[in-house]
Amino acid sequence: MRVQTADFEVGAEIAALTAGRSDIGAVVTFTGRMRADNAGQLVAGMTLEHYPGMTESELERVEAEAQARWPLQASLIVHRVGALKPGDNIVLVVTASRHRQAAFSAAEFLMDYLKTKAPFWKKEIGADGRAAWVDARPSDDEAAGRWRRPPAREG
Amino acid sequence: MRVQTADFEVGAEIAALTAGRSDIGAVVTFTGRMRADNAGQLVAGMTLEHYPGMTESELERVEAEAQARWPLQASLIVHRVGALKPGDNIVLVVTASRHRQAAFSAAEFLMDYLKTKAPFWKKEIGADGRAAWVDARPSDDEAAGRWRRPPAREG
Amino acid sequence: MRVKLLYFAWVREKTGKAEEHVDLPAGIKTVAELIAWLQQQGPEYAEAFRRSEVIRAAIDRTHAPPGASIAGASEIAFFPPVTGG
Amino acid sequence: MRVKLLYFAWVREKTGKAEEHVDLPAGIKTVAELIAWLQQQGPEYAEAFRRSEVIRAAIDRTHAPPGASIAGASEIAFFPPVTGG
Repeated sequence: MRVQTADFEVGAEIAALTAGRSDIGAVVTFTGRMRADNAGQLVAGMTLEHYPGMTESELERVEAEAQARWPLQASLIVHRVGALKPGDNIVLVVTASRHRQAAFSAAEFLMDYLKTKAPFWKKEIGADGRAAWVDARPSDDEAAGRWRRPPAREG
Repeated sequence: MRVQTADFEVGAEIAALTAGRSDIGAVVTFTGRMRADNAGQLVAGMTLEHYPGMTESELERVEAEAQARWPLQASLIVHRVGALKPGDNIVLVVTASRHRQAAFSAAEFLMDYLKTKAPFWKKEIGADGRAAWVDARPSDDEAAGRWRRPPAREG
Repeated sequence: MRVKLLYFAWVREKTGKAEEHVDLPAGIKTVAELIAWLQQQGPEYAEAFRRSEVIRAAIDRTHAPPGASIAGASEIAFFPPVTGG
Repeated sequence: MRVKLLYFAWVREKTGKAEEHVDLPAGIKTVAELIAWLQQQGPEYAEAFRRSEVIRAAIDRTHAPPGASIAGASEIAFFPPVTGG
Protein backbone atom coordinates (compact mmCIF):
# COMPACT_ATOMS: atom_id res chain seq x y z
CA MET A 1 0.00 0.00 0.00
CA ARG A 2 1.42 3.35 -1.01
CA VAL A 3 0.07 6.91 -1.17
CA GLN A 4 2.18 9.08 -3.43
CA THR A 5 2.21 12.13 -5.69
CA ALA A 6 4.39 10.32 -8.25
CA ASP A 7 2.98 8.26 -11.11
CA PHE A 8 3.19 4.47 -11.06
CA GLU A 9 4.08 1.88 -13.72
CA VAL A 10 1.73 -1.08 -13.87
CA GLY A 11 4.30 -3.38 -15.51
CA ALA A 12 6.95 -2.60 -12.89
CA GLU A 13 4.50 -3.20 -10.03
CA ILE A 14 3.43 -6.58 -11.47
CA ALA A 15 7.08 -7.54 -11.96
CA ALA A 16 7.90 -6.65 -8.35
CA LEU A 17 4.97 -8.69 -6.98
CA THR A 18 5.55 -11.77 -9.13
CA ALA A 19 9.37 -11.92 -9.43
CA GLY A 20 10.61 -15.45 -8.88
CA ARG A 21 7.12 -16.72 -8.07
CA SER A 22 5.82 -19.83 -9.84
CA ASP A 23 2.81 -20.27 -7.54
CA ILE A 24 0.85 -17.37 -9.09
CA GLY A 25 -1.52 -18.36 -11.90
CA ALA A 26 -3.51 -15.15 -12.20
CA VAL A 27 -2.71 -11.45 -11.87
CA VAL A 28 -5.45 -8.82 -12.15
CA THR A 29 -4.73 -5.10 -12.26
CA PHE A 30 -7.12 -2.20 -12.10
CA THR A 31 -5.92 1.24 -13.11
CA GLY A 32 -8.15 4.22 -12.46
CA ARG A 33 -7.39 7.18 -14.73
CA MET A 34 -8.59 10.74 -14.83
CA ARG A 35 -11.06 11.43 -17.64
CA ALA A 36 -11.44 14.82 -19.37
CA ASP A 37 -15.14 14.76 -18.60
CA ASN A 38 -17.26 13.87 -15.58
CA ALA A 39 -21.03 13.97 -15.19
CA GLY A 40 -21.33 15.69 -18.58
CA GLN A 41 -18.88 18.49 -17.75
CA LEU A 42 -15.41 19.05 -19.22
CA VAL A 43 -12.68 18.81 -16.62
CA ALA A 44 -9.29 20.50 -16.97
CA GLY A 45 -7.62 19.15 -13.84
CA MET A 46 -8.07 17.74 -10.38
CA THR A 47 -6.59 17.94 -6.91
CA LEU A 48 -6.72 14.87 -4.69
CA GLU A 49 -6.70 15.57 -0.97
CA HIS A 50 -6.41 12.87 1.67
CA TYR A 51 -6.14 12.29 5.42
CA PRO A 52 -2.54 11.23 6.04
CA GLY A 53 -2.40 8.47 8.59
CA MET A 54 -6.01 7.42 8.26
CA THR A 55 -5.65 6.78 4.51
CA GLU A 56 -2.84 4.31 5.08
CA SER A 57 -4.66 2.53 7.91
CA GLU A 58 -7.89 2.24 5.85
CA LEU A 59 -6.02 0.91 2.81
CA GLU A 60 -4.20 -1.62 4.98
CA ARG A 61 -7.52 -2.62 6.48
CA VAL A 62 -9.22 -3.26 3.13
CA GLU A 63 -6.17 -5.14 1.87
CA ALA A 64 -6.20 -7.36 4.99
CA GLU A 65 -9.93 -7.93 4.50
CA ALA A 66 -9.35 -9.03 0.89
CA GLN A 67 -6.54 -11.36 2.01
CA ALA A 68 -8.92 -12.88 4.57
CA ARG A 69 -11.70 -13.41 2.01
CA TRP A 70 -9.71 -14.80 -0.91
CA PRO A 71 -6.56 -16.91 -1.20
CA LEU A 72 -4.25 -14.18 -2.50
CA GLN A 73 -0.55 -14.69 -3.12
CA ALA A 74 0.00 -10.94 -3.26
CA SER A 75 -1.88 -7.66 -3.45
CA LEU A 76 -1.06 -3.98 -3.80
CA ILE A 77 -2.84 -0.64 -3.67
CA VAL A 78 -1.17 2.54 -4.94
CA HIS A 79 -3.13 5.80 -4.76
CA ARG A 80 -1.92 9.15 -6.00
CA VAL A 81 -2.62 12.49 -4.33
CA GLY A 82 -2.02 16.09 -5.36
CA ALA A 83 -2.55 17.72 -8.75
CA LEU A 84 -3.61 15.53 -11.67
CA LYS A 85 -4.66 16.19 -15.25
CA PRO A 86 -6.82 14.24 -17.73
CA GLY A 87 -5.16 11.00 -18.82
CA ASP A 88 -3.16 10.73 -15.57
CA ASN A 89 -3.25 7.58 -13.48
CA ILE A 90 -5.09 7.93 -10.16
CA VAL A 91 -5.16 4.52 -8.51
CA LEU A 92 -3.71 1.06 -9.03
CA VAL A 93 -4.93 -2.21 -7.52
CA VAL A 94 -3.08 -5.47 -8.18
CA THR A 95 -4.16 -8.91 -6.98
CA ALA A 96 -2.38 -12.22 -7.53
CA SER A 97 -3.76 -15.68 -6.86
CA ARG A 98 -3.51 -19.28 -8.03
CA HIS A 99 -6.80 -19.01 -9.95
CA ARG A 100 -8.45 -16.21 -11.82
CA GLN A 101 -11.74 -15.92 -9.95
CA ALA A 102 -10.11 -15.03 -6.62
CA ALA A 103 -7.89 -12.44 -8.32
CA PHE A 104 -10.84 -10.83 -10.16
CA SER A 105 -13.14 -10.81 -7.13
CA ALA A 106 -10.48 -9.42 -4.78
CA ALA A 107 -9.58 -6.63 -7.21
CA GLU A 108 -13.24 -5.60 -7.55
CA PHE A 109 -13.68 -5.77 -3.78
CA LEU A 110 -10.60 -3.61 -3.16
CA MET A 111 -11.81 -0.95 -5.59
CA ASP A 112 -15.37 -0.95 -4.23
CA TYR A 113 -14.19 -0.68 -0.63
CA LEU A 114 -11.48 1.83 -1.35
CA LYS A 115 -14.04 4.07 -3.06
CA THR A 116 -16.32 4.18 -0.01
CA LYS A 117 -13.83 3.86 2.88
CA ALA A 118 -10.49 5.47 2.05
CA PRO A 119 -10.39 9.19 2.96
CA PHE A 120 -9.65 10.79 -0.39
CA TRP A 121 -11.49 13.78 -1.83
CA LYS A 122 -11.41 14.99 -5.42
CA LYS A 123 -11.70 18.64 -6.35
CA GLU A 124 -12.17 19.15 -10.06
CA ILE A 125 -11.25 22.24 -12.02
CA GLY A 126 -13.69 22.72 -14.90
CA ALA A 127 -12.81 23.90 -18.39
CA ASP A 128 -14.15 27.30 -17.27
CA GLY A 129 -11.62 27.43 -14.40
CA ARG A 130 -14.20 26.88 -11.67
CA ALA A 131 -13.26 24.38 -8.99
CA ALA A 132 -15.82 22.08 -7.35
CA TRP A 133 -15.64 19.15 -4.97
CA VAL A 134 -16.78 15.90 -6.57
CA ASP A 135 -19.93 14.42 -5.07
CA ALA A 136 -19.90 10.84 -3.84
CA ARG A 137 -21.81 8.46 -6.14
CA PRO A 138 -24.64 6.38 -4.66
CA SER A 139 -23.65 3.63 -7.11
CA ASP A 140 -20.31 3.32 -5.28
CA ASP A 141 -22.13 2.65 -2.01
CA GLU A 142 -24.24 0.03 -3.78
CA ALA A 143 -21.15 -1.58 -5.28
CA ALA A 144 -19.52 -1.80 -1.85
CA GLY A 145 -22.76 -3.07 -0.34
CA ARG A 146 -22.83 -6.21 -2.46
CA TRP A 147 -19.77 -7.55 -0.58
CA ARG A 148 -21.79 -7.66 2.66
CA ARG A 149 -23.64 -10.62 1.17
CA PRO A 150 -21.70 -13.87 0.83
CA PRO A 151 -20.09 -14.03 -2.63
CA ALA A 152 -22.31 -15.82 -5.15
CA ARG A 153 -19.41 -17.67 -6.67
CA GLU A 154 -15.77 -18.20 -5.78
CA GLY A 155 -13.02 -20.51 -6.91
CA MET B 1 -5.80 -9.86 -30.75
CA ARG B 2 -2.45 -11.58 -31.16
CA VAL B 3 -1.22 -15.17 -30.97
CA GLN B 4 2.52 -15.31 -30.46
CA THR B 5 5.40 -17.35 -29.06
CA ALA B 6 7.07 -14.22 -27.64
CA ASP B 7 6.39 -12.89 -24.15
CA PHE B 8 4.33 -9.72 -23.64
CA GLU B 9 4.74 -6.70 -21.38
CA VAL B 10 1.59 -5.63 -19.60
CA GLY B 11 2.76 -2.04 -19.07
CA ALA B 12 3.64 -1.58 -22.74
CA GLU B 13 0.29 -3.00 -23.86
CA ILE B 14 -1.64 -0.66 -21.54
CA ALA B 15 0.44 2.29 -22.77
CA ALA B 16 -0.31 1.42 -26.41
CA LEU B 17 -4.06 1.15 -25.75
CA THR B 18 -4.38 4.33 -23.69
CA ALA B 19 -1.83 6.67 -25.30
CA GLY B 20 -3.30 10.12 -25.77
CA ARG B 21 -6.72 9.00 -24.52
CA SER B 22 -8.46 11.04 -21.83
CA ASP B 23 -11.82 9.27 -22.22
CA ILE B 24 -10.68 6.10 -20.43
CA GLY B 25 -11.40 6.01 -16.71
CA ALA B 26 -10.71 2.35 -16.00
CA VAL B 27 -8.23 -0.22 -17.32
CA VAL B 28 -8.39 -3.84 -16.18
CA THR B 29 -5.72 -6.39 -17.09
CA PHE B 30 -5.71 -10.12 -16.52
CA THR B 31 -2.44 -12.01 -16.86
CA GLY B 32 -2.53 -15.81 -16.81
CA ARG B 33 0.78 -17.34 -15.76
CA MET B 34 2.09 -20.88 -15.69
CA ARG B 35 2.27 -22.35 -12.20
CA ALA B 36 4.82 -24.99 -11.13
CA ASP B 37 1.99 -27.20 -9.95
CA ASN B 38 -1.40 -28.22 -11.30
CA ALA B 39 -4.00 -30.55 -9.79
CA GLY B 40 -1.54 -31.47 -7.05
CA GLN B 41 1.27 -32.47 -9.46
CA LEU B 42 4.57 -30.68 -10.02
CA VAL B 43 4.94 -29.37 -13.55
CA ALA B 44 8.29 -28.72 -15.23
CA GLY B 45 7.05 -27.24 -18.48
CA MET B 46 4.24 -26.96 -20.96
CA THR B 47 3.60 -26.86 -24.68
CA LEU B 48 0.67 -24.86 -25.98
CA GLU B 49 -0.78 -26.06 -29.30
CA HIS B 50 -3.45 -24.18 -31.21
CA TYR B 51 -5.46 -24.20 -34.42
CA PRO B 52 -4.03 -21.38 -36.55
CA GLY B 53 -6.78 -19.50 -38.32
CA MET B 54 -9.58 -20.69 -36.07
CA THR B 55 -7.84 -19.33 -32.95
CA GLU B 56 -7.72 -15.85 -34.40
CA SER B 57 -11.33 -15.93 -35.58
CA GLU B 58 -12.58 -17.19 -32.20
CA LEU B 59 -10.60 -14.55 -30.29
CA GLU B 60 -11.94 -11.85 -32.62
CA ARG B 61 -15.44 -13.21 -32.08
CA VAL B 62 -15.24 -13.08 -28.26
CA GLU B 63 -13.70 -9.61 -28.40
CA ALA B 64 -16.54 -8.40 -30.65
CA GLU B 65 -19.05 -10.00 -28.28
CA ALA B 66 -17.50 -8.14 -25.31
CA GLN B 67 -17.56 -4.86 -27.26
CA ALA B 68 -21.26 -5.45 -27.99
CA ARG B 69 -22.12 -6.18 -24.34
CA TRP B 70 -20.16 -3.42 -22.60
CA PRO B 71 -19.18 0.14 -23.56
CA LEU B 72 -15.45 -0.50 -24.06
CA GLN B 73 -13.02 2.13 -25.28
CA ALA B 74 -10.45 -0.54 -26.08
CA SER B 75 -9.70 -4.22 -25.56
CA LEU B 76 -6.88 -6.63 -26.29
CA ILE B 77 -6.21 -10.36 -26.09
CA VAL B 78 -2.66 -11.74 -26.39
CA HIS B 79 -2.18 -15.51 -26.12
CA ARG B 80 1.17 -17.29 -26.23
CA VAL B 81 1.78 -20.66 -27.90
CA GLY B 82 4.77 -23.03 -27.94
CA ALA B 83 7.03 -24.06 -25.06
CA LEU B 84 6.51 -22.40 -21.68
CA LYS B 85 7.98 -22.91 -18.22
CA PRO B 86 6.68 -22.16 -14.72
CA GLY B 87 6.47 -18.42 -14.06
CA ASP B 88 6.00 -17.62 -17.75
CA ASN B 89 3.11 -15.51 -18.95
CA ILE B 90 0.45 -17.42 -20.93
CA VAL B 91 -2.36 -15.00 -21.71
CA LEU B 92 -3.15 -11.30 -21.39
CA VAL B 93 -6.54 -9.64 -21.50
CA VAL B 94 -6.89 -5.85 -21.31
CA THR B 95 -10.15 -3.92 -21.20
CA ALA B 96 -10.61 -0.16 -21.04
CA SER B 97 -13.82 1.71 -20.33
CA ARG B 98 -15.14 4.93 -18.85
CA HIS B 99 -16.17 3.18 -15.63
CA ARG B 100 -14.72 0.28 -13.70
CA GLN B 101 -17.66 -2.14 -13.71
CA ALA B 102 -17.71 -2.49 -17.50
CA ALA B 103 -13.94 -3.00 -17.60
CA PHE B 104 -14.04 -5.66 -14.85
CA SER B 105 -17.04 -7.52 -16.29
CA ALA B 106 -15.68 -7.51 -19.85
CA ALA B 107 -12.27 -8.82 -18.70
CA GLU B 108 -13.90 -11.68 -16.79
CA PHE B 109 -16.15 -12.44 -19.75
CA LEU B 110 -13.21 -12.51 -22.17
CA MET B 111 -11.28 -14.91 -19.96
CA ASP B 112 -14.27 -17.20 -19.36
CA TYR B 113 -15.15 -17.35 -23.04
CA LEU B 114 -11.58 -17.68 -24.23
CA LYS B 115 -11.11 -20.66 -21.89
CA THR B 116 -14.06 -22.58 -23.37
CA LYS B 117 -14.05 -21.39 -26.99
CA ALA B 118 -10.54 -20.63 -28.23
CA PRO B 119 -8.81 -23.71 -29.71
CA PHE B 120 -5.73 -24.00 -27.49
CA TRP B 121 -4.51 -27.21 -25.87
CA LYS B 122 -1.98 -27.51 -23.07
CA LYS B 123 0.38 -30.44 -22.76
CA GLU B 124 2.20 -30.47 -19.44
CA ILE B 125 5.56 -32.10 -18.78
CA GLY B 126 5.66 -33.37 -15.20
CA ALA B 127 8.65 -33.21 -12.87
CA ASP B 128 9.17 -36.89 -13.75
CA GLY B 129 9.47 -36.06 -17.45
CA ARG B 130 6.11 -37.55 -18.42
CA ALA B 131 3.94 -35.47 -20.73
CA ALA B 132 0.15 -35.39 -20.47
CA TRP B 133 -2.59 -33.36 -22.07
CA VAL B 134 -4.41 -31.14 -19.58
CA ASP B 135 -8.07 -32.03 -19.06
CA ALA B 136 -10.71 -29.35 -19.48
CA ARG B 137 -12.16 -28.13 -16.17
CA PRO B 138 -15.94 -28.33 -15.67
CA SER B 139 -15.65 -25.13 -13.60
CA ASP B 140 -14.55 -23.29 -16.76
CA ASP B 141 -17.75 -24.34 -18.53
CA GLU B 142 -19.75 -23.16 -15.52
CA ALA B 143 -17.90 -19.83 -15.51
CA ALA B 144 -18.67 -19.33 -19.21
CA GLY B 145 -22.27 -20.41 -18.66
CA ARG B 146 -23.06 -17.57 -16.28
CA TRP B 147 -22.76 -15.07 -19.16
CA ARG B 148 -25.74 -16.69 -20.91
CA ARG B 149 -27.91 -15.10 -18.23
CA PRO B 150 -28.33 -11.32 -18.39
CA PRO B 151 -25.64 -9.64 -16.21
CA ALA B 152 -26.87 -9.09 -12.65
CA ARG B 153 -25.32 -5.67 -12.48
CA GLU B 154 -23.67 -3.28 -14.89
CA GLY B 155 -22.62 0.34 -14.83
CA MET C 1 -11.63 17.42 27.43
CA ARG C 2 -8.97 18.66 25.02
CA VAL C 3 -9.07 17.20 21.53
CA LYS C 4 -7.54 17.79 18.11
CA LEU C 5 -10.09 18.44 15.37
CA LEU C 6 -9.28 17.95 11.69
CA TYR C 7 -11.29 19.20 8.72
CA PHE C 8 -11.00 18.01 5.13
CA ALA C 9 -12.23 19.04 1.68
CA TRP C 10 -15.14 21.49 1.76
CA VAL C 11 -15.45 21.19 5.54
CA ARG C 12 -11.87 22.51 5.73
CA GLU C 13 -12.61 25.28 3.24
CA LYS C 14 -15.74 26.39 5.08
CA THR C 15 -14.26 26.38 8.59
CA GLY C 16 -11.20 28.10 7.15
CA LYS C 17 -8.79 25.80 8.94
CA ALA C 18 -7.32 22.33 8.49
CA GLU C 19 -6.98 21.57 12.19
CA GLU C 20 -7.31 23.04 15.64
CA HIS C 21 -7.13 22.03 19.28
CA VAL C 22 -10.29 22.67 21.29
CA ASP C 23 -11.41 22.30 24.88
CA LEU C 24 -14.81 20.64 24.79
CA PRO C 25 -17.35 21.43 27.49
CA ALA C 26 -18.44 18.53 29.65
CA GLY C 27 -21.61 16.83 28.43
CA ILE C 28 -20.52 16.32 24.82
CA LYS C 29 -20.44 12.56 24.55
CA THR C 30 -21.04 11.65 20.89
CA VAL C 31 -20.02 12.70 17.39
CA ALA C 32 -23.53 14.10 16.80
CA GLU C 33 -23.34 16.20 19.98
CA LEU C 34 -19.91 17.48 18.94
CA ILE C 35 -21.31 18.53 15.54
CA ALA C 36 -24.23 20.32 17.24
CA TRP C 37 -21.76 22.19 19.48
CA LEU C 38 -19.51 23.09 16.52
CA GLN C 39 -22.51 24.55 14.66
CA GLN C 40 -22.69 27.18 17.42
CA GLN C 41 -19.04 28.24 17.27
CA GLY C 42 -19.50 30.98 14.70
CA PRO C 43 -20.93 31.56 11.22
CA GLU C 44 -18.16 29.67 9.43
CA TYR C 45 -18.84 26.59 11.59
CA ALA C 46 -22.58 26.99 11.19
CA GLU C 47 -22.08 26.96 7.42
CA ALA C 48 -19.55 24.11 7.42
CA PHE C 49 -21.76 21.86 9.54
CA ARG C 50 -25.13 23.03 8.20
CA ARG C 51 -25.71 19.85 6.17
CA SER C 52 -24.75 17.66 9.10
CA GLU C 53 -26.40 14.63 7.49
CA VAL C 54 -23.68 14.52 4.82
CA ILE C 55 -20.75 15.08 7.19
CA ARG C 56 -18.68 11.99 7.97
CA ALA C 57 -16.48 11.62 11.04
CA ALA C 58 -13.48 9.59 12.12
CA ILE C 59 -12.31 9.10 15.69
CA ASP C 60 -8.58 8.46 15.95
CA ARG C 61 -8.47 7.64 12.23
CA THR C 62 -11.36 5.17 12.25
CA HIS C 63 -14.75 5.85 10.66
CA ALA C 64 -17.32 6.69 13.35
CA PRO C 65 -21.12 6.99 13.06
CA PRO C 66 -23.00 9.97 14.58
CA GLY C 67 -23.83 8.01 17.74
CA ALA C 68 -20.23 6.96 18.41
CA SER C 69 -18.79 7.94 21.79
CA ILE C 70 -15.92 10.42 21.70
CA ALA C 71 -14.70 9.47 25.18
CA GLY C 72 -10.91 9.19 25.20
CA ALA C 73 -10.54 10.41 21.64
CA SER C 74 -7.41 12.39 20.85
CA GLU C 75 -8.13 13.18 17.16
CA ILE C 76 -11.54 13.68 15.58
CA ALA C 77 -11.89 14.42 11.86
CA PHE C 78 -14.85 15.75 9.86
CA PHE C 79 -15.17 15.44 6.11
CA PRO C 80 -17.61 14.92 3.21
CA PRO C 81 -18.31 11.44 1.85
CA VAL C 82 -15.07 10.15 0.34
CA THR C 83 -14.50 10.30 -3.43
CA GLY C 84 -11.20 8.52 -4.05
CA GLY C 85 -10.36 5.71 -6.42
CA MET D 1 -17.03 -35.21 -51.34
CA ARG D 2 -13.38 -34.30 -50.83
CA VAL D 3 -12.57 -32.58 -47.56
CA LYS D 4 -9.53 -31.58 -45.52
CA LEU D 5 -9.46 -33.10 -42.03
CA LEU D 6 -7.39 -31.59 -39.21
CA TYR D 7 -6.52 -33.25 -35.89
CA PHE D 8 -5.22 -31.50 -32.78
CA ALA D 9 -3.73 -32.42 -29.39
CA TRP D 10 -4.26 -36.09 -28.46
CA VAL D 11 -6.52 -36.68 -31.47
CA ARG D 12 -3.53 -35.73 -33.63
CA GLU D 13 -1.17 -37.92 -31.61
CA LYS D 14 -3.50 -40.94 -31.83
CA THR D 15 -4.28 -40.67 -35.55
CA GLY D 16 -0.57 -40.05 -36.12
CA LYS D 17 -1.22 -37.14 -38.44
CA ALA D 18 -2.02 -33.42 -38.21
CA GLU D 19 -4.06 -33.27 -41.39
CA GLU D 20 -5.14 -35.24 -44.42
CA HIS D 21 -7.41 -34.94 -47.44
CA VAL D 22 -10.09 -37.62 -47.69
CA ASP D 23 -12.83 -38.58 -50.13
CA LEU D 24 -15.94 -39.18 -48.07
CA PRO D 25 -18.51 -41.73 -49.26
CA ALA D 26 -21.94 -40.42 -50.05
CA GLY D 27 -24.38 -40.66 -47.16
CA ILE D 28 -22.16 -39.01 -44.53
CA LYS D 29 -24.14 -35.91 -43.71
CA THR D 30 -23.23 -34.89 -40.15
CA VAL D 31 -20.23 -34.54 -37.84
CA ALA D 32 -21.40 -37.58 -35.85
CA GLU D 33 -21.66 -39.69 -39.00
CA LEU D 34 -18.18 -38.59 -40.04
CA ILE D 35 -16.80 -39.63 -36.64
CA ALA D 36 -18.52 -43.03 -36.95
CA TRP D 37 -16.94 -43.49 -40.39
CA LEU D 38 -13.50 -42.42 -39.15
CA GLN D 39 -13.71 -44.99 -36.33
CA GLN D 40 -13.69 -47.67 -39.04
CA GLN D 41 -10.61 -46.40 -40.91
CA GLY D 42 -8.05 -48.42 -38.96
CA PRO D 43 -6.94 -49.12 -35.40
CA GLU D 44 -5.34 -45.68 -34.90
CA TYR D 45 -8.62 -43.99 -35.89
CA ALA D 46 -10.64 -46.42 -33.77
CA GLU D 47 -8.46 -45.43 -30.79
CA ALA D 48 -8.44 -41.69 -31.55
CA PHE D 49 -12.24 -41.53 -31.89
CA ARG D 50 -13.10 -44.20 -29.28
CA ARG D 51 -14.29 -41.62 -26.72
CA SER D 52 -16.38 -39.81 -29.30
CA GLU D 53 -18.39 -38.04 -26.58
CA VAL D 54 -15.35 -35.92 -25.63
CA ILE D 55 -14.29 -35.12 -29.21
CA ARG D 56 -15.11 -31.62 -30.36
CA ALA D 57 -15.38 -30.56 -33.98
CA ALA D 58 -15.13 -27.40 -36.05
CA ILE D 59 -16.42 -26.96 -39.58
CA ASP D 60 -14.49 -24.35 -41.55
CA ARG D 61 -13.04 -22.98 -38.28
CA THR D 62 -16.35 -22.66 -36.45
CA HIS D 63 -17.38 -24.88 -33.53
CA ALA D 64 -19.91 -27.49 -34.71
CA PRO D 65 -22.08 -29.86 -32.63
CA PRO D 66 -22.35 -33.59 -33.52
CA GLY D 67 -25.57 -33.05 -35.45
CA ALA D 68 -24.17 -30.25 -37.63
CA SER D 69 -24.34 -30.79 -41.38
CA ILE D 70 -21.00 -31.11 -43.16
CA ALA D 71 -22.48 -30.27 -46.54
CA GLY D 72 -20.18 -27.88 -48.39
CA ALA D 73 -17.45 -28.02 -45.75
CA SER D 74 -13.89 -27.66 -46.97
CA GLU D 75 -12.08 -28.08 -43.63
CA ILE D 76 -13.24 -30.16 -40.68
CA ALA D 77 -11.21 -30.30 -37.46
CA PHE D 78 -11.37 -32.72 -34.51
CA PHE D 79 -9.89 -32.02 -31.09
CA PRO D 80 -10.37 -32.51 -27.34
CA PRO D 81 -12.14 -29.86 -25.22
CA VAL D 82 -10.01 -26.71 -25.33
CA THR D 83 -7.69 -25.85 -22.42
CA GLY D 84 -6.21 -22.44 -23.22
CA GLY D 85 -6.13 -19.32 -21.14
